[in-house]
Amino acid sequence: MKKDDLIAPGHRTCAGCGPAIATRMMLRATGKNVVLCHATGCMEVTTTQYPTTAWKVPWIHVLFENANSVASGVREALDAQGKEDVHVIAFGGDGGMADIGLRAMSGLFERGHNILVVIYDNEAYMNTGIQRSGSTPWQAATTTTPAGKVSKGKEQWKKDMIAIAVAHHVPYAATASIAFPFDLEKKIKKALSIKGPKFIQIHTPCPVGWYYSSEKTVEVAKLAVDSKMWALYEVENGVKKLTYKPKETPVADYMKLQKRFRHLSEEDIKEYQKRVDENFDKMFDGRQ
Amino acid sequence: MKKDDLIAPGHRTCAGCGPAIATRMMLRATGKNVVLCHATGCMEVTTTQYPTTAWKVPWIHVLFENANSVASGVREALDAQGKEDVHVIAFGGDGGMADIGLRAMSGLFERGHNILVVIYDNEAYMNTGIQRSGSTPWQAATTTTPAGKVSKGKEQWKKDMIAIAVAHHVPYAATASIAFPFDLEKKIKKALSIKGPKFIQIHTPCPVGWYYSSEKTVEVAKLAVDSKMWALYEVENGVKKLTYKPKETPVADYMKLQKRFRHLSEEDIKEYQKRVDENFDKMFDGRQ
Amino acid sequence: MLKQIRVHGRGGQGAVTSCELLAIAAFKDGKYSQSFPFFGVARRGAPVMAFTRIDDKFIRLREQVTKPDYVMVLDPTLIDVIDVHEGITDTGIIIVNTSKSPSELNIKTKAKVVTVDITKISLEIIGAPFVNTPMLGAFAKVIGEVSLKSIILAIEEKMPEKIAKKNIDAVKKVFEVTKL
Amino acid sequence: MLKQIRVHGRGGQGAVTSCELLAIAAFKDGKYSQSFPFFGVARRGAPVMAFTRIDDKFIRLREQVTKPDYVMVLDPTLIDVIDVHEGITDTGIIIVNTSKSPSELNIKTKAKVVTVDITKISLEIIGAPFVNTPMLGAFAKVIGEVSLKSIILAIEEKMPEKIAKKNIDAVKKVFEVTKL
Amino acid sequence: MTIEKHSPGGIIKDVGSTTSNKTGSWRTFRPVVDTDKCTGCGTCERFCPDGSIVIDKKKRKAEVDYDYCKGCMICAEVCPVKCIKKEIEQK
Amino acid sequence: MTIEKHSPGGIIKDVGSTTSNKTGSWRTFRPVVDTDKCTGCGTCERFCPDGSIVIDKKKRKAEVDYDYCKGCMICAEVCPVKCIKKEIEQK
Amino acid sequence: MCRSMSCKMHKKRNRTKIILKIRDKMVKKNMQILEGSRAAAEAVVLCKPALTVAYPITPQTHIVEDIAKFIADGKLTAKHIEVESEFSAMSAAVGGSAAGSRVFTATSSQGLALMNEVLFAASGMRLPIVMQVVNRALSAPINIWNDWQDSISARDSGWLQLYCETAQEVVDTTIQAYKIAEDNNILLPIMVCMDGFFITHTLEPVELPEQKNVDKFLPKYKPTHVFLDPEKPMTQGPFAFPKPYMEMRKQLSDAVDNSDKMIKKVHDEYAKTFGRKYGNGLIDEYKNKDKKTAIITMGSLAGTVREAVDAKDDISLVRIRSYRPFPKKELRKALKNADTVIILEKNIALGTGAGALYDEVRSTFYDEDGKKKILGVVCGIGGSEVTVEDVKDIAEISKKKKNGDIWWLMK
Amino acid sequence: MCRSMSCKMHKKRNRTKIILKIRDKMVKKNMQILEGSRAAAEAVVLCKPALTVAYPITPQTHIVEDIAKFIADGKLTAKHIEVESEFSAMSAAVGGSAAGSRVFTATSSQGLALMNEVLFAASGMRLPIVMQVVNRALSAPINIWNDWQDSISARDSGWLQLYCETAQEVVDTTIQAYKIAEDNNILLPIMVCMDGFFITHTLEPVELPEQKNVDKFLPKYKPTHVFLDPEKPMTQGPFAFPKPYMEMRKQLSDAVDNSDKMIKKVHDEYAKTFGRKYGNGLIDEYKNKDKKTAIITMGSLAGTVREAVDAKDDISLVRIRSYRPFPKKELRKALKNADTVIILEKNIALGTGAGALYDEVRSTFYDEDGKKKILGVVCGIGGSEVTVEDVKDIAEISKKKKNGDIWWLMK
Ligand SMILES: Cc1ncc(C[n+]2csc(CCOP(=O)(O)OP(=O)(O)O)c2C)c(N)n1
Ligand SMILES: Cc1ncc(C[n+]2csc(CCOP(=O)(O)OP(=O)(O)O)c2C)c(N)n1
Ligand code: SF4
Ligand code: SF4
Ligand code: SF4
Ligand code: SF4
Ligand code: SF4
Ligand code: SF4
Ligand SMILES: [Mg+2]
Ligand SMILES: [Mg+2]
Repeated sequence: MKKDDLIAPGHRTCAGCGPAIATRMMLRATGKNVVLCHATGCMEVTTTQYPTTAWKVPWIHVLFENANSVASGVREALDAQGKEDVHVIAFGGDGGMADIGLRAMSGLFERGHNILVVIYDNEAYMNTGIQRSGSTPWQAATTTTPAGKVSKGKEQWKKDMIAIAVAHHVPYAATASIAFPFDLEKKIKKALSIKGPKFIQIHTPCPVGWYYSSEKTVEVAKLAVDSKMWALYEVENGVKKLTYKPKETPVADYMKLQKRFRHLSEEDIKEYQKRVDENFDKMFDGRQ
Repeated sequence: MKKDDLIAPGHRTCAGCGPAIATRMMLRATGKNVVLCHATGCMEVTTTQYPTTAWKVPWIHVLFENANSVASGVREALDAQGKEDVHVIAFGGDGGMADIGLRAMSGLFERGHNILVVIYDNEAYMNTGIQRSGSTPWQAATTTTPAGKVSKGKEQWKKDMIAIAVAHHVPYAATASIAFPFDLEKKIKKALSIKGPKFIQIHTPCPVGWYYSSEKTVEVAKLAVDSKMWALYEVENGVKKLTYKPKETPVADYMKLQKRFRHLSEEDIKEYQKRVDENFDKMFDGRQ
Repeated sequence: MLKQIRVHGRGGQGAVTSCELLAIAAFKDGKYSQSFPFFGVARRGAPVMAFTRIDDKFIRLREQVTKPDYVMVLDPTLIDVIDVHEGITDTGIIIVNTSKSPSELNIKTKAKVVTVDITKISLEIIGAPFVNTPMLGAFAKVIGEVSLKSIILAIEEKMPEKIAKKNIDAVKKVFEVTKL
Repeated sequence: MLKQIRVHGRGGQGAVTSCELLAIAAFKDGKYSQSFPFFGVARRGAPVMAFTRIDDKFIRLREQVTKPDYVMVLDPTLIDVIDVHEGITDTGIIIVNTSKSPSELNIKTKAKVVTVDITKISLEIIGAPFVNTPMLGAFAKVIGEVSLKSIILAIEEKMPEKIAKKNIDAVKKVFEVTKL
Repeated sequence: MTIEKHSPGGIIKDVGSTTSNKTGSWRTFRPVVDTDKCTGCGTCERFCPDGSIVIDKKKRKAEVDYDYCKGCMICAEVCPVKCIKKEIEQK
Repeated sequence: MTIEKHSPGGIIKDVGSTTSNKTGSWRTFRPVVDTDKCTGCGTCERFCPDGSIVIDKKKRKAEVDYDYCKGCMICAEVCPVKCIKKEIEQK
Repeated sequence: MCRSMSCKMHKKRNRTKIILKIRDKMVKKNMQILEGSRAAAEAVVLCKPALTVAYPITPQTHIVEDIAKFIADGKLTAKHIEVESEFSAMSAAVGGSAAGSRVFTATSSQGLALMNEVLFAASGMRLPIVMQVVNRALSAPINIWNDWQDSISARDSGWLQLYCETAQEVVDTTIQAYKIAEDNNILLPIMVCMDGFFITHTLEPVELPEQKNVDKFLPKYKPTHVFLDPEKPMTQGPFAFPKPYMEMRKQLSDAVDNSDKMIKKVHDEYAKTFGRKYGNGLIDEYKNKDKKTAIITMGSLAGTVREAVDAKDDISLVRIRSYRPFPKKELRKALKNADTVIILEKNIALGTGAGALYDEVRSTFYDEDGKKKILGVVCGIGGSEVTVEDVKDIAEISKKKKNGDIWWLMK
Repeated sequence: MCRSMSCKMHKKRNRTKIILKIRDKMVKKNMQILEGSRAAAEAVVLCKPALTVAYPITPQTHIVEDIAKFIADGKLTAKHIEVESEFSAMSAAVGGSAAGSRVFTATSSQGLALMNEVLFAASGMRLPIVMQVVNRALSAPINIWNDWQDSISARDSGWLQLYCETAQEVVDTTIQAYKIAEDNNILLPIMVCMDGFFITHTLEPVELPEQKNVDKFLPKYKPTHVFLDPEKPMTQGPFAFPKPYMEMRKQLSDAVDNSDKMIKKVHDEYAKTFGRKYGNGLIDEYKNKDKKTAIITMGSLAGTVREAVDAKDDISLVRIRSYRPFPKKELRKALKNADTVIILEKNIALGTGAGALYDEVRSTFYDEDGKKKILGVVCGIGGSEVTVEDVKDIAEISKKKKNGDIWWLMK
């Protein structure tokens, strides 16, 4: 059995779980000297079924929407105890952090706590059975944005959390992907080396919610990046920088692996490709 | 008595209230065909003391933090009734909208309701007696960020709500000031002509909370703009445009009128000027 | 008389659907029925259970089935992991999807054990190892509480035509080959 | 014996401070006291009230003062707007900050009305029309429930030195010029 | 003791009814328009927080509604021809 | 009926204790490393969601911990030399 | 119990049985086997709300997923908002209702707890919102299973609370709820409560009323009270001073207390139209004549108790259907002859030593003549099972207990 | 009443009066006139929390403004978080407490309602947080004045609730609260409740204990239970299945119920050290010997009732100080001889026809011998005044009322 991981096996994520990969990678970068404040969600429910826990770092879960404010309290309490060296991470899914938890995150950013906020983004509420989140991509089907007679999946574009974090003028914000472990770990380490609030959003495919078979998790993650559905970049003090140049593979390659997009026609996908290209160009208009 | 105003006199705002001016100006631009969803705060408490009301448009107040979600419900209900032509405005102070109401606002933006969100920004929680808000400027003294032996007023920079709205990719976001009524009314009208979520933040000095005498409200507002403490601009589909070129008067001129800054030394103000200049330059780096 | 059925499977294998179809079929047979999953939080791959009750009158009971009359096991590997026979009445029947014979399975029970290689049939007819629906053919055959006809009707009602067809074929095949 | 005082002013004029200082001063005189504002939501400029109670024992009452023994009016324009004498006992005293004489004021009451031009004194001594503290000089003089000495002590305790000094001077002056 | 019957939820149908609250009584200063100088430009009207100025369309002069004017004196400050005087309110 | 005494608030002190939950039983497929081909590069270890691969430092070979491996087969997919075989789990 | 086939009682029973069987057949014709959640969602479709609002939470998810699907498929024509939190769910429901639309939402547990502040606003504003509440335990620790702590702890909120025993009752009650809520003398929001998993995740026979009959019973929503409309501007949600505030609270309090009549009336009307009834609408008695020991409970647990009552001659069931308003009068009547009353409840009023019903029931009988033994049992917390055997045991144990005793059913 | 100066009783009374006067003088020496909010904030300083968290709401604002000022001036050395909502206030308090620090927060009304979900989590996680709750009415309509609806409606949350009569009691209770909460057998959060405006905005005489004595009574916080610490990793806030969940709830329930002993113990200890006590810590009786009519109430209204008791020979006061845990045993003892019990309460348990205390008190006496007349009066809602005259009137009116009657004090 692996002894050095800070998350033990035996947890109950589905086979091939992207968030579980992200968690392992993240903890490899943080080391032991950290307190994790975790929002309700897949990674939380599957790792702590009393009286067992997968975690080997101090870990707290309170509710779904308040990981960021719990972290704020933990941070200040630790500082009051002279433990400024301990890292504090607010950790949770896209739903818990970017939707219902957004006020708390905004508060954390605004107050400027020395905390790293990490979202593992599996693009829906998975723990409750694949409902739409703000982070669900455009036209992806979920149980609450089903493709039906009068609808074509989610109507809105994916919520741009990094932009929102940057709008809070945090010193460091970045995206990451489980398909790029070195990039991911480097960003976590870099973030932890910076004082103040920082933000990392990790793209973490979910075989169950995206409807692909479990061994494809890393491939799907990689295709997301290479098709520009998910750009890898960081924003340091307001300066944006791509950390990986995507291969520009067609979005169709990414989509066809996943049943959540299968209702889209060729035509639809063409339109999709156009919007993705435009979006990417707008984001990286030579000002990287 | 004025008959054409959509807000009647006799309300209980303090003499010289900036938000009251903003409200009059806003309603002049909206016309009657509007439903106002108002967050708890000065303008709400002072205008509706049962059984009297100052409002002549349909108006609803529910709680402090939910004007945006109440508006979402109103909007969809009106649409369901075929009243797409009726404007819906979510209206409130900086505290109710940008702090405690931020999650709801983000949700509104993300879902893309056809709603205009308007913040009147008096840069603190005035209704409860001048406590800090995210929108309070750097180093301003409030009752919860007092200037004391070990502190110099608010420690953080003013929350950048327009950037946050823009990060949600709303089709239209703008700032305004009561000192520039034509600009303000034009922006409201323009916003209402665009479908989808839009955002306007109006700078509204408050004689009581900023500690200046009541006749100075408009002067203070104007100095904020001219000193670049508050830039007038709009962002249409991501494109930023200054709508007024500030006169670049020293921030000191603005500050010295207000006791909330009086604890700052010459030195402090110099530093302040530097940060304001930098900030402005960063915001408008030739890419207007 | 009240009959209680428990189905063992793995998250994602459709044990719940087995039970649901069974309940619907029983209802079509003129009986009252009820079906529900084990109220757990299992993720895909983890062992799961589901239940069906069949009776002549409206079923008011809502507790878990702890003393099943019949048990169905969708995945033979479960037998090593959990006691699939737990609580079964001595006169009960356990149907296991496996290529092995009952004696090869290590199930310590007085209940009757029936085996049938449904996976094989499914792969042949459906083209994928979906065993939850075909398993009902075995139920109809050896237990008979529910008619084959009603099972087929239930499948037709609940599934898109194309998928239904294949499943019905498989159910029939399983019905054919299963024996006590 | 319980004495109840009501102060009328406008939001921002410091009626609450008058009452607070009075309560503190009474306490320094060895009495028990209590002070509280009218629990309203008034904005600056709007008429406001505040109250003080003075007694020999701990005051448990928390209701508003509706039958004051003494009333102080910081702003004479209020007299036209509200009934400053409402509920006052017949033996009560009303002190009004005004340049007018009691008879010129239209207060319909059996209580005694005393006037003194505190604004003038404040402008002279403090350099601004802050009348709430100086008003206490009149209270000490004509009502006497609270000693001038204690009022001065209270001011010293509660205000920054420089401001305290001016206010004390004003209080003394008001004490001097006020007469029944 | 009789309870007034309120509309359920406290809905107020009488819109604009704060006019029953004469905030003119709050005034310590009184803005007085010098009608000779006033150009009727409407600037004061636009900025008055209390909607207490009307521009007489015919006369093209500003008129203060003293029933509500709280005396903030913003009008005087913003008037481009400085024709509004600040007086101490006397009653 | 006896109530177990839980630590107040349900705190779990025994960290990493999910190891009592042998998720190996969930497996329908079994990854089998061809140790001849394996270069010990560690890619599979890095991507395994369940921390169920150890690289034997001495042998420089990947070893699957079947107690926990759920059989997702990610390791097989990511292995640069494709030396992990997918077998059907037989028990 | 008499076993003779010639016994008169027996014959009568048998005849009744036959009649029941025939009726049963007829009823069954229109029945289908549905998941409780699906039945709940189908009921919503029948009520034709113009606006549905939701945020997912286990075990309410299937309901809102079904509704989303119905809308996507055009089966329900409504605006649907997938909000970003339950706080917004209830806020949007308030907005939609205030704008004059019929609205629907559903939640559970943490979601209900999160809405708490808005719940009070919704009732204070007198908005006829209907919400299905899927009962689930509250954190911490986090637990997704059924108990009633969530809605019980919202009992002061001014919402009516109706607890359902079966999926069928959820359907019927949802339809009734709109009719009750929207009555101009009521104008109150209502929670239709159902046990998580036990109801929501169980497939059982349900009859869905026909749309045209529902349309007659619950006509298209046309509010006659004032709502947000630029044609008729008004102000809603003002600031109130002590006097009008207290008066409005009194009005609210009276409206809640007096809604019992409307609940009964609508329930009776429904029974006439659709042939199904649940006791008198407020409480539902089972074999409660001359029994000396009565069991009070709510929700799906009543089914279990029915089984126990059938198995044990000396106990009866009094199910509380309307928990808010609390049916004191009905309980007094129904339990006049009971010597022992056992309250089975899946909630804890922490710091009172009992569940919330315990004090309320005991208070109900405080000034009645003759002392009953009133006992409290806390059970089924966080999804713990309560079986028929358990209920029978409790009835036995109760004989040895003294008045006022409270115990927990721990296993 | 005897007026003769030679009457023995009288003499004794006079002597007591003199003694009291002397004691009074001594006590008064250390007293100062403070605003209630200031007194509350000063008490917090004395308790030396390492972390304070707050969000402003009328009428709690002065407390948190004072604390902010104390910190700005270096009078209190604590980290202070000005959060963006009360939900975050309580969440940050939970985080801080879980990380092993003594934390403080304060709120009121809507703020408390907004925290609701977190309240349950805080107690479930057994975190010894102390919160001053400034009691204020709940929306809608919005109203900023005092009643108890906010904290009463949080009565299930597993927080202990102590209601204070005076600013002095707020000071003393805040200090006691930490000692109670942090005891390893308790580990529960506590609300120190005080009436908005009546306490917070009133200046009155208060004695602040000396810091060194408080330090002795309440030593520096050194949690001996487990907390978040990378040196000793642990997991807090797990998912729990029905069995452990129900067991933990039972443990919580027992902890709340049994905290009465600790409340009394700490109260007694405090009385010994600081010379002030409030009844027995749970309830506080006034002239309650042989009186036939007793008035039960809480908070600052007790002061008004005391005045009425002094003015009227036939009534007495029993003030509930500890509302959670609810002091059933103490009430039974204190009201053994009462014929009539009048409950004066500033809250409404909507749908029960009464305030929340009504059912709880009646249940308390359900199985006592001899019938008392127990009456409920809903009063002081949304800041409506309750005067001494009102209380006297109520006592008179009660004579004509029959057992169980409930009425509202409307003016
Ligand atoms: C207030 C509240 N609302 C809803 C829920 C139910 N809930 C638990 S986890 C979850 C979804 C989590 O989604 P996300 O944060 O994206 O994490 P994931 O499950 O996808 O890993 C929801 C809706 C809850 N626990 N609390
Ligand atoms: C949940 C909740 N918390 C706190 C309050 C108290 N409160 C009412 S208005 C207000 C401040 C309003 O600030 P802002 O939105 O900036 O409006 P302003 O008063 O400055 O006009 C606060 C804190 C409340 N009503 N509800
Ligand atoms: S549903 Fe998706 S995110 Fe959740 S445990 Fe399974 S694979 Fe992981
Ligand atoms: S405090 Fe400021 S914002 Fe509020 S009413 Fe007064 S002037 Fe207006
Ligand atoms: S601003 Fe001056 S000139 Fe213009 S209308 Fe007003 S008073 Fe007249
Ligand atoms: S003084 Fe102020 S309120 Fe009066 S008219 Fe002028 S601007 Fe309006
Ligand atoms: S990825 Fe392949 S080569 Fe590398 S260690 Fe794993 S099995 Fe060996
Ligand atoms: S199959 Fe999946 S769980 Fe098993 S070792 Fe490979 S990656 Fe890990
Ligand atoms: Mg997610
Ligand atoms: Mg503000």
